[in-house]
Amino acid sequence: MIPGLDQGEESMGVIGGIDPRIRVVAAIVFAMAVVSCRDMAALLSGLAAALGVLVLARLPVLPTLRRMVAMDMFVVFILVMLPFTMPGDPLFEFAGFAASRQGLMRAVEIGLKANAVVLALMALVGSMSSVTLGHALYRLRLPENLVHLLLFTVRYIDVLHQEYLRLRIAMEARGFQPATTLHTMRSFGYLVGMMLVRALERSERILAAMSCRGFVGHFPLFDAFRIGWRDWVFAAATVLVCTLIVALEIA
Amino acid sequence: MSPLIQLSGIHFGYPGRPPVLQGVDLQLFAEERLCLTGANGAGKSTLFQIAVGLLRPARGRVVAFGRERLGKADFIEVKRRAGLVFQDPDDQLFCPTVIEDIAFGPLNLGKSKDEAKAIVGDVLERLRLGHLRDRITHKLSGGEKRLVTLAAVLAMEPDVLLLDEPTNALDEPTTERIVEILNALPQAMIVISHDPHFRRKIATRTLRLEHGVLDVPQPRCSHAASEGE
Amino acid sequence: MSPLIQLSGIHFGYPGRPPVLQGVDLQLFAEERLCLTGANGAGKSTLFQIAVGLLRPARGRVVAFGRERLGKADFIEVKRRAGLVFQDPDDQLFCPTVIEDIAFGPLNLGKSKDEAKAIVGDVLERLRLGHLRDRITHKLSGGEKRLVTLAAVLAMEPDVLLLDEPTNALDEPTTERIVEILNALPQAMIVISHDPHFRRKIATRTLRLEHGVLDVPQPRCSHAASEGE
Amino acid sequence: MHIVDGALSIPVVAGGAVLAAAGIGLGLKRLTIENIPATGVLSATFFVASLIHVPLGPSSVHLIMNGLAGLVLGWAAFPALFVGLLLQAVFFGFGGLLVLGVNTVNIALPAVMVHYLCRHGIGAASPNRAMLWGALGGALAIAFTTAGVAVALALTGNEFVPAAKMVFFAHIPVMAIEALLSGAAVLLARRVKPELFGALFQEKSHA
Ligand SMILES: Nc1ncnc2c1ncn2[C@@H]1O[C@H](COP(=O)(O)OP(=O)(O)OP(=O)(O)O)[C@@H](O)[C@H]1O
Ligand SMILES: Nc1ncnc2c1ncn2[C@@H]1O[C@H](COP(=O)(O)OP(=O)(O)OP(=O)(O)O)[C@@H](O)[C@H]1O
Ligand SMILES: [Mg+2]
Ligand SMILES: [Mg+2]
Repeated sequence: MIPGLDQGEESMGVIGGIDPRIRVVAAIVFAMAVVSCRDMAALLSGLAAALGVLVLARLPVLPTLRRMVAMDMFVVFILVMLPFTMPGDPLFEFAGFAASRQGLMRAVEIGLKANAVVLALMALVGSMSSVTLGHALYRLRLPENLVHLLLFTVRYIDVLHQEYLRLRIAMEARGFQPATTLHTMRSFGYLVGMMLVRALERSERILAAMSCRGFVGHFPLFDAFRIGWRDWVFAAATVLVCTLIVALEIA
Repeated sequence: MSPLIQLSGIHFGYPGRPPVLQGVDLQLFAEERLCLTGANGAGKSTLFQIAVGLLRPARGRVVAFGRERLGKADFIEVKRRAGLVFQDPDDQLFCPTVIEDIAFGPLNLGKSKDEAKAIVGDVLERLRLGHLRDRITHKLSGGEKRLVTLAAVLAMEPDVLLLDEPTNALDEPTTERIVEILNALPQAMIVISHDPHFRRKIATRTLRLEHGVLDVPQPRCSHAASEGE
Repeated sequence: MSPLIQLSGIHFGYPGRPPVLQGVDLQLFAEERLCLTGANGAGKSTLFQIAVGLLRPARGRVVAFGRERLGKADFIEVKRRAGLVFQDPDDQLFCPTVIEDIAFGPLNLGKSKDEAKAIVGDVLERLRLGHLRDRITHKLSGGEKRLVTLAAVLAMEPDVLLLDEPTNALDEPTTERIVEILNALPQAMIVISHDPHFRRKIATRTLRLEHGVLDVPQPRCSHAASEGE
Repeated sequence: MHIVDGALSIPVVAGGAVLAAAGIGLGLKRLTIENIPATGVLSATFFVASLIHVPLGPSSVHLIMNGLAGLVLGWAAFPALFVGLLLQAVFFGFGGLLVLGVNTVNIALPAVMVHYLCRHGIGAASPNRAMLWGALGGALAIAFTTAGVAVALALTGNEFVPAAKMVFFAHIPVMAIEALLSGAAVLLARRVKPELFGALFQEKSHA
């Protein structure tokens, strides 16, 4: 299993007991609230709220925080550049370039928002299995074909990842060590190409299996979602927290 | 008694490849558990696909459930009544959860959602797999996947079973479990297997596919002599 | 004479699974053809991966080519000198054509393109596979794939061969071919095989992996009594 | 190249969401129910490919392969790559939630553009020519993606412009890597299974 993906099947904890649809909507509402703020106190309480949800979701804390902090290198680069590219009151100088207070604040603001949203997303939605996510999105009226595409993708990620690992091991056994060389790029390209070819052939077998079971153009989706009083309590709490964050901003 | 499935003089080759089947004759009668063996690439899986109409033979006749089957429409009924279990369970378990996968067939046969659910419950109970009902298919172990693909096919209440290496890469307890299940099923079946010990436990008859034709196998090993009839 | 490969007290288990190897001892000497057998899932393929450092044992020592091997760097030389042929050729063949696939190993060893080509030609000729040189790997037959994976490993000029079920359900002519090739090779080798007839034709010694340890096998089959020493 | 939440202005985020929804809608419209298994399995393959780290000097980059995805999937690349980005955001914390639309457009629109620019070249009689077109597609897709990211940042505020320019130039080696990999992948597929490009997702305009 790929670390991170699908760790939350039948996850327990308070969050695990909440209806998946509510969790998805809560993540979106929370993200909107946090992103609309600029005030430090509001953003910090947003991050604190996300940390609280993380604890309630019983996800492994350290790996999740590590994932939260990890960003694309180019985002990190842009954040580091901001103090120097944004005009404003000079704060300090580095290698002859002046850094502005406004730029620094902007970078911190973006960092806080990004981390709070991602953390809440992982805790609320990442703590359900990808299949449950698919079912929830279907019930939230995402197009049916998109949901089936999502479910087919998650169904085969693990199968193909295992295939990839076996091929990689076999490559290593023949002395392959990735480096920045043409040989490496060609080998990786062949690897990806071969996996695509096999994926297509597998999909032909899947289609054959479907026709053997009388496929008539529809995939079943069963779920047992039911909204109870806990879910309403959780929804109310989410609205309350988001209101508080926005109130801090306005104040 | 007339055979449930009868293949005669089947010839087949994949485009641009040497021929795979060169005159296969096969008859399956009620209550038989016919085992097929043969080297990798001999064409065993290909033969199954021809029997249910996924592939069309270059020459030869397929008679199934009392009628010769020719066009695509003819084979719709054959696919329904002959439950084919694929060699790789990952090719067959394509729905996200076990209950959805097993219900896939019955729903396609026009059952309502509730009827389908009842069938799923029933099949899982018969195979003592009730605990797997809501599990996510891609997180099942290899043995569990195998058993669920079997359940998914049984849910369609087929008259004949075609099993492609059902014990491939299974441990001994799961293999035993499958032996038990198969021996208890009323359906006639054709089972592809490389494992002589497994074959000995279930087969009422064994054939070997070699050089494109089916033949009674020559025992090579003293303990294999008890195979066949 | 000191062994080429020596494993002592190897313990291993995959995370979250019962232990697979529980104190395996094994020595391979020059010119030996040591056969390993054992049930499905006994841990034979796992043992090979440990021997070349693709997996790290929980406990136990790996001594290869006269030195104990500990870190990742140590095993680079082992991987080069011990040619591992995988159980499923499809796990090993990823280049479009046979010539490219066989050249992959020599190129990894730092050979130039021309040197690699010369090696490929040479290896294919030795195995009498010259006609496959420009074929598409993906479209080879099962037996041809097997022979090409063997050629790909021989192209690295290993000192020792580790072959995982090289005749797995191949037809008899191809099996005979492999017997011939293996018996003509100068390298010491460890060969995993379920087939007693094949083992009898090539083995100088046979061991059985059972309950996580290696042992001299108890013959179950009359003709298998001649196995071992 | 996943932008995070909080960096972009609200109009940019909203515009990205609308464009992404339109693209996904167009992709889904061309996707018959029989094509969903193939699209899903290929989408899973691209997801796994994105886990491959390719060494770049002392550091490493992970693959995007959106050019190749466009060549293989056509418009279906939009929903397929959206699914991948959604999974990465939810389970790996990579990217963000509200910016999912912008990120989808930045990754998937170049895929579709490459599809129209290079698809005919992939069908060239000689596999080597096809490889060159594949390489071009791989490089173009990354160039377009980086340009898309730069545009999104520039529309948000002038303070991002210098960084966006530098990001573009910093990605030139990545373009080279993706070009080489996509070229090799196309070469392999052309020799092994040319149907990978075409049969399944035949565009109406090509048919
Ligand atoms: N879709 C295909 N296109 C082209 N050739 C194929 C295809 N499927 C199978 N073959 C080839 O046809 C031959 C017979 O394949 P088949 O899968 O029927 O063998 P099998 O007896 O089931 O083998 P195994 O024991 O490995 O499952 C093999 O040589 C195989 O490579
Ligand atoms: N990557 C893996 N992760 C977890 N478990 C594994 C992995 N690879 C193998 N196993 C398990 O470890 C055990 C030993 O596997 P191994 O492949 O070594 O057996 P083997 O003796 O080679 O069997 P076979 O004869 O079927 O090839 C099996 O139970 C297998 O399911
Ligand atoms: Mg088969
Ligand atoms: Mg093995």
